[in-house]
Amino acid sequence: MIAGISIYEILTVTSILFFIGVYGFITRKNLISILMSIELILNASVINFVVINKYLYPDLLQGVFFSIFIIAVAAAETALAVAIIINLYRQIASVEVKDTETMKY
Amino acid sequence: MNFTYIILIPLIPLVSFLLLGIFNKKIKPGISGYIGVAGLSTSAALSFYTAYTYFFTIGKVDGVYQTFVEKITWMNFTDTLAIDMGILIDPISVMMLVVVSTISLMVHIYSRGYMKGDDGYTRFFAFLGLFSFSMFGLVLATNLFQIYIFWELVGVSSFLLIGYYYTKSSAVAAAKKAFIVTRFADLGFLIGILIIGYYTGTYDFETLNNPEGSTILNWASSSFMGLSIITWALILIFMGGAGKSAMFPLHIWLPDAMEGPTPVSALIHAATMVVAGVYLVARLFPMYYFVEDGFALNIVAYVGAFSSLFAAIIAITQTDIKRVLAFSTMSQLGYMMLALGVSGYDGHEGVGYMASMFHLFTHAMFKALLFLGAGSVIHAVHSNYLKDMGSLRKYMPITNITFLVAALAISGVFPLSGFWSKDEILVAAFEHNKLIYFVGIFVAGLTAFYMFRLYFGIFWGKNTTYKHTPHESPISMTFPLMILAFISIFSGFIPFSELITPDKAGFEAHLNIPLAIVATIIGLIGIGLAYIFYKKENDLADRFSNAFGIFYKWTFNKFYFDEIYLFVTKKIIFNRIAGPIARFDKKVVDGTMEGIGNKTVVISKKIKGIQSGKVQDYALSFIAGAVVLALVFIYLWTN
Amino acid sequence: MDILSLFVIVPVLTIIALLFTKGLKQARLVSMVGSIFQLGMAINLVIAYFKERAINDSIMVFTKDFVWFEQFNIHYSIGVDGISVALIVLTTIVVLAGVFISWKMADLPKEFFISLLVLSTGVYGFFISIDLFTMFLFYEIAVIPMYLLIGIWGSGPKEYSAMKLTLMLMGASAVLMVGIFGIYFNSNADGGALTFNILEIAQVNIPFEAQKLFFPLTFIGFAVLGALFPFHTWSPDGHASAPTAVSMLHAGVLMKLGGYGVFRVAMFLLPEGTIHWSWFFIILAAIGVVYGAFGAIKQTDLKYINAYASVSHLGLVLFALLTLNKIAWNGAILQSLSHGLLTAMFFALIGMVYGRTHTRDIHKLGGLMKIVPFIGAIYVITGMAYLGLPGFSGFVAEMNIFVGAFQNPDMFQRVLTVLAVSSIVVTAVYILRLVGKIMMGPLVNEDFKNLPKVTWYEKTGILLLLIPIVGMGVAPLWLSDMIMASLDPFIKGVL
Amino acid sequence: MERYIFYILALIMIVFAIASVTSKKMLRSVIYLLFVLCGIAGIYFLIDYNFLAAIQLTVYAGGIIVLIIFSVVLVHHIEMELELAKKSKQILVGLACLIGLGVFLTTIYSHPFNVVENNITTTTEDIGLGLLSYETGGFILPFEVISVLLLASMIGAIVIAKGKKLTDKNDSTL
Repeated sequence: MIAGISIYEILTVTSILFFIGVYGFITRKNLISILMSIELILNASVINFVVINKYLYPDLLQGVFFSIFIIAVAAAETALAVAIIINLYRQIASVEVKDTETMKY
Repeated sequence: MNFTYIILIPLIPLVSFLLLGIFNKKIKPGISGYIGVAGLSTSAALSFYTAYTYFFTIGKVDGVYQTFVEKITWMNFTDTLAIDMGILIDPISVMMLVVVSTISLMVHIYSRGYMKGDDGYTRFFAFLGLFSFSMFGLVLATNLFQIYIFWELVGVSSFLLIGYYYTKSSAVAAAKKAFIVTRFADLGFLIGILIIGYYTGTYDFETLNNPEGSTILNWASSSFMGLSIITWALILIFMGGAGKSAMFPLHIWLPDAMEGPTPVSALIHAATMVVAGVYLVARLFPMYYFVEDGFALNIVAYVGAFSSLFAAIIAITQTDIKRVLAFSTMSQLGYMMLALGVSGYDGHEGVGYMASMFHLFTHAMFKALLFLGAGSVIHAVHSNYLKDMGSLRKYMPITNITFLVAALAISGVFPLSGFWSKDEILVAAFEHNKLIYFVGIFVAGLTAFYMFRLYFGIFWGKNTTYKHTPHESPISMTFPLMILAFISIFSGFIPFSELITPDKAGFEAHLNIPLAIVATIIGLIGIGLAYIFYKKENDLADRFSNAFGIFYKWTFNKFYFDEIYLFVTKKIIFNRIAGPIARFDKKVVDGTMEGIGNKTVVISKKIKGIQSGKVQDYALSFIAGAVVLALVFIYLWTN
Repeated sequence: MDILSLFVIVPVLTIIALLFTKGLKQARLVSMVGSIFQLGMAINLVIAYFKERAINDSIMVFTKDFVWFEQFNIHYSIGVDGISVALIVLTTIVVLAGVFISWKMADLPKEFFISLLVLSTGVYGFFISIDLFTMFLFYEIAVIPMYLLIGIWGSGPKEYSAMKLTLMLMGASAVLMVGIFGIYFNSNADGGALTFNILEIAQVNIPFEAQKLFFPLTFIGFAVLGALFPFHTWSPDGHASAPTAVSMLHAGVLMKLGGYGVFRVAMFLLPEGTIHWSWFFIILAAIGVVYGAFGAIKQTDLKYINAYASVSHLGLVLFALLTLNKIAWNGAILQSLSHGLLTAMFFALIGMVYGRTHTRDIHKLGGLMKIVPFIGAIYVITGMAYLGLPGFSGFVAEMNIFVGAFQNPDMFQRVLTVLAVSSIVVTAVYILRLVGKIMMGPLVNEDFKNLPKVTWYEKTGILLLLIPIVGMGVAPLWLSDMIMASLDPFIKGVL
Repeated sequence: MERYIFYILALIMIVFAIASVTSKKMLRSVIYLLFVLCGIAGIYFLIDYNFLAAIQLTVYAGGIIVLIIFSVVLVHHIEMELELAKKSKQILVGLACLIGLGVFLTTIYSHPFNVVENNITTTTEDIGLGLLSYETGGFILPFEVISVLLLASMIGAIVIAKGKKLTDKNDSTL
């Protein structure tokens, strides 16, 4: 509990963060930037888990567990994504989205 | 009396055709000639025997000649309407059998000499067989459909024979023209048959021609545009006949048909096939006469008279001897039509009909003779044109004499056959229609003139120097000439009025002395003029043609009818109808279908664009969609 | 095994046998044996049919029925009458002739013959089926191999043509399917169960509204295959690109499915709809007759000429069917047979000319009669038969059509009849133009002097087609009567 | 006091998040993201989830960001400016996001959260026990699954990143 801060304010902040992430995900043209936007989205939702756990069901810890899992998955995902990006870079010397369209259609 | 054996008359030439056609290359030319001649001799013998039996052994029963019909059903339409195949024996069909078999036999014999050495020799005899078969079938037909069937078959034989020299473009074009023009005429014939079949319920000549039958009595039961529908049918059928018989304005194919070998011209385009139209009208004569008081018959008379005059005028100016003869044929056919047109039905009234058939007979003989004679000349000088001929009497005595006989016969000089038949026609015309009589008598003069122009041009006139000295043709060619000359001289004495009349009863014919004298004088004037102009080489003729100037030019160009037809077919049908249809098909009909296809492709490309494969685009649509759905479900769709 | 199912089984067995063959020689031998066997069966069928007909006067004879899809009451239900027997005989003849004409098929012979036989299987199945669904199934089996046959073995813009043909026919199938389902879902109008069986549906009084709605769909669905104007454009391109045997089979047999389907399904099952709509479709058919003939005049490609001629002649079939008259119907069936043989013959000849001269442009051909007299003579004969010369099949068919069409005193129909009759002149024009140009006249190309002679298998193929053409033309009575007798059931509904 | 800290953190997070997704410089963008992640850790501290905050700092700020920075320096020229989307697209997306945000917020604010006032401190031990508990509500199974997933992704990352033998052409770029 944060003294003087209601759950609404926190959720507002996380919503804003979430949409900033979405905005970035759609507008960015670079694979790494997109990855970063995804991190933003993930984090916004992690906060939600935690905050709802804390404010509404303080006796339980599910929210916390979930956030831990999400962080773990995010780490794994990032590792993989970075691997892919590097490999891609080796293949085509670029990590721009527009250069990776050969598999389209 | 059993006439079943008559079926052999057409079948023998058919067998010869199949034999020669299928084993074309395997048969030696000499043998194929013999096969053809042997077949036709048998047919001819049978024909003569039939004629003898029919006219003299059986003769008249109760004062009229009987009609014998034997037929089998060939195809059923309904229980009552069917196409039969069979033979019909009555005076005109028997007479036609004699004409066709005689001429055909003569031409067969003649061709053995004329076609010698040609590499299509066997094919030629095969086609002659096919033609003889079809012509016999036509003559013996028992009903309208059968006659139509054989009508088409003679048409195709004519096509094949005109196009016999198929490597020559002009021959191919002429064959095509002949077929298409007659085909167009047959369209009328066919529609006429359809009308008759529907309104009378039968195609049988016997039923149709019965003067007390329902067809003739009930002709007024239905009408179309002010005329009885049966009259329309008869007019349309006459259209078919006019096409085959080269009546104006469907005559244009006949002069071109002279591209065929000369024996073919003699057989098909002078003596037999072209009279099919006359025969058809004669065959349906009671209908023509009784339905609507002979309205259709009047049309026949006027068309015949006009064609006769028209062709005679053109014939004067032509320089190709075969074309002169072709126009002469057309003119004489018009004569026969005219005679039919002015004929009555009962007793002596039927003189026109009788004269027409009489003239058909005599004309077949002397016109075939003229053609064969012309063939003999062409064979000798290797040219069709008058300018390459002259003084041939010294080289070709037999041809000269026989040609002269034929020319005298066609000019109506006493006592040759043409005199008798032509005289009867003029009598009939004089009794029924004075206008037509004057046309007839004028044409008679013209005929004598152009015929002797031809005769003098070929056998007298200028002394032409020939590269190869012409010589008389071999016996195989001169023999038929002599036979035909003999018939041309004496066939006038056959008592046709006893044998062939519309009511089949016969009547006593008398020579109408004043009319005969007038006709003879006119004929002699024509011959005299020709003698002055063409006997010796002089420039009278040229001066005259220059004097007539434009008229001469028009006549020489056959009044530009070929050009008119060419204009209609080439410019109008090909370019104005067929061309636009082809374009319409490509652009509009096909274009529509194609357009549908192309539009589908374009739209699918557009749709494919949405499916860009970019995750970000999908995300955008996903977000946008989710937002819209959320808006809808949360705010708009609240109960 | 019953006599009809064999017509489906034997081609399938032949196909299976073909799978084990190697090379052209074995493939064509197997196909030939199979096709000859089919011809034998067809002859046997005719004899058996006459025997059976003498003691059995039901609409269809040799009927058999197996349920193969119970929920929708779909049966494998077969039976024949005079019409289908005649068309089956036609099919066997054309297939056999097609095999002979493809004797030297060099590319992928095995696959080619397999496709050809699949096609014929579909055609046989179509003709013997009396269950709408099974019929439709066989129809599709017959249409699909066309795509492969044209697309793979064709010439010219073959992919385009194959695509166009298949798409248009598939489009028609879609329309047809709606029509068939429309009939199916109205087949219980009298309170019975839903059924696809034609004979059972014929007994049902389908409501007039439904007939009015579904007749055009069913009619167009079939008539597109019968080259109804303005849905004919697939046919010239398709024929032009198809290999010879395929053109033969397609124009000779497959296009007959259209007329047959119109007659057997659309008109038989929806008689009131037929009467209601006939005025409209008869105009289209009559236009097609004249239009096709004029269209043919201007073409320069031999195959295009023939394709447009087919539009004209098949227009005549549809025209005759829609005149609603027994004689004309008889004529329509005869015309189907006659056109099948004649057009197959034409395509075979065109194939032979093309195989020798490597061109189909009539301006580049001329005077071939001198070089290859056999082709020339047969070409003239076929041309004459095509323009309705007596003594050949075309005349018999056309006369039946014209006489029949003339039986209706209605002025409107008279005018259309005269229009249709006038096509015989136009036909004469383009046929003679064709014959005169390519066969007669002077030789245009010196290279043609050494064209190869006609081989025995080509002659066999041609004679196979020629004999029935002449046979039909000379003695049409038995065939005409056989068909006529089968028309009676149809009279009741429409007349 | 905590309230102000929260506001400051929120401001930092939002501002740097925006900066992170709009910056044209790659590396800066990553650093901005780092600030955001740190801010999130701060929030965890504020609501007394110290362990979580620690994880956030170590794994995210310490691990993932470093990973990203590595990849950036590996594949990216520092000086290069990033390409941005078209203006129209930016506006469109921004608009969509704003509307979405509006929807979110109205939903959130119209929902009566049943907040339980508390001051419970969660110890690391509680978390450890919860994660490894076999009892009802225990998370041992997901825990194991996650461990396997991590292993798999590690192997995968190695396999992918290792790639084929480098060609001459690519040598110059490395």
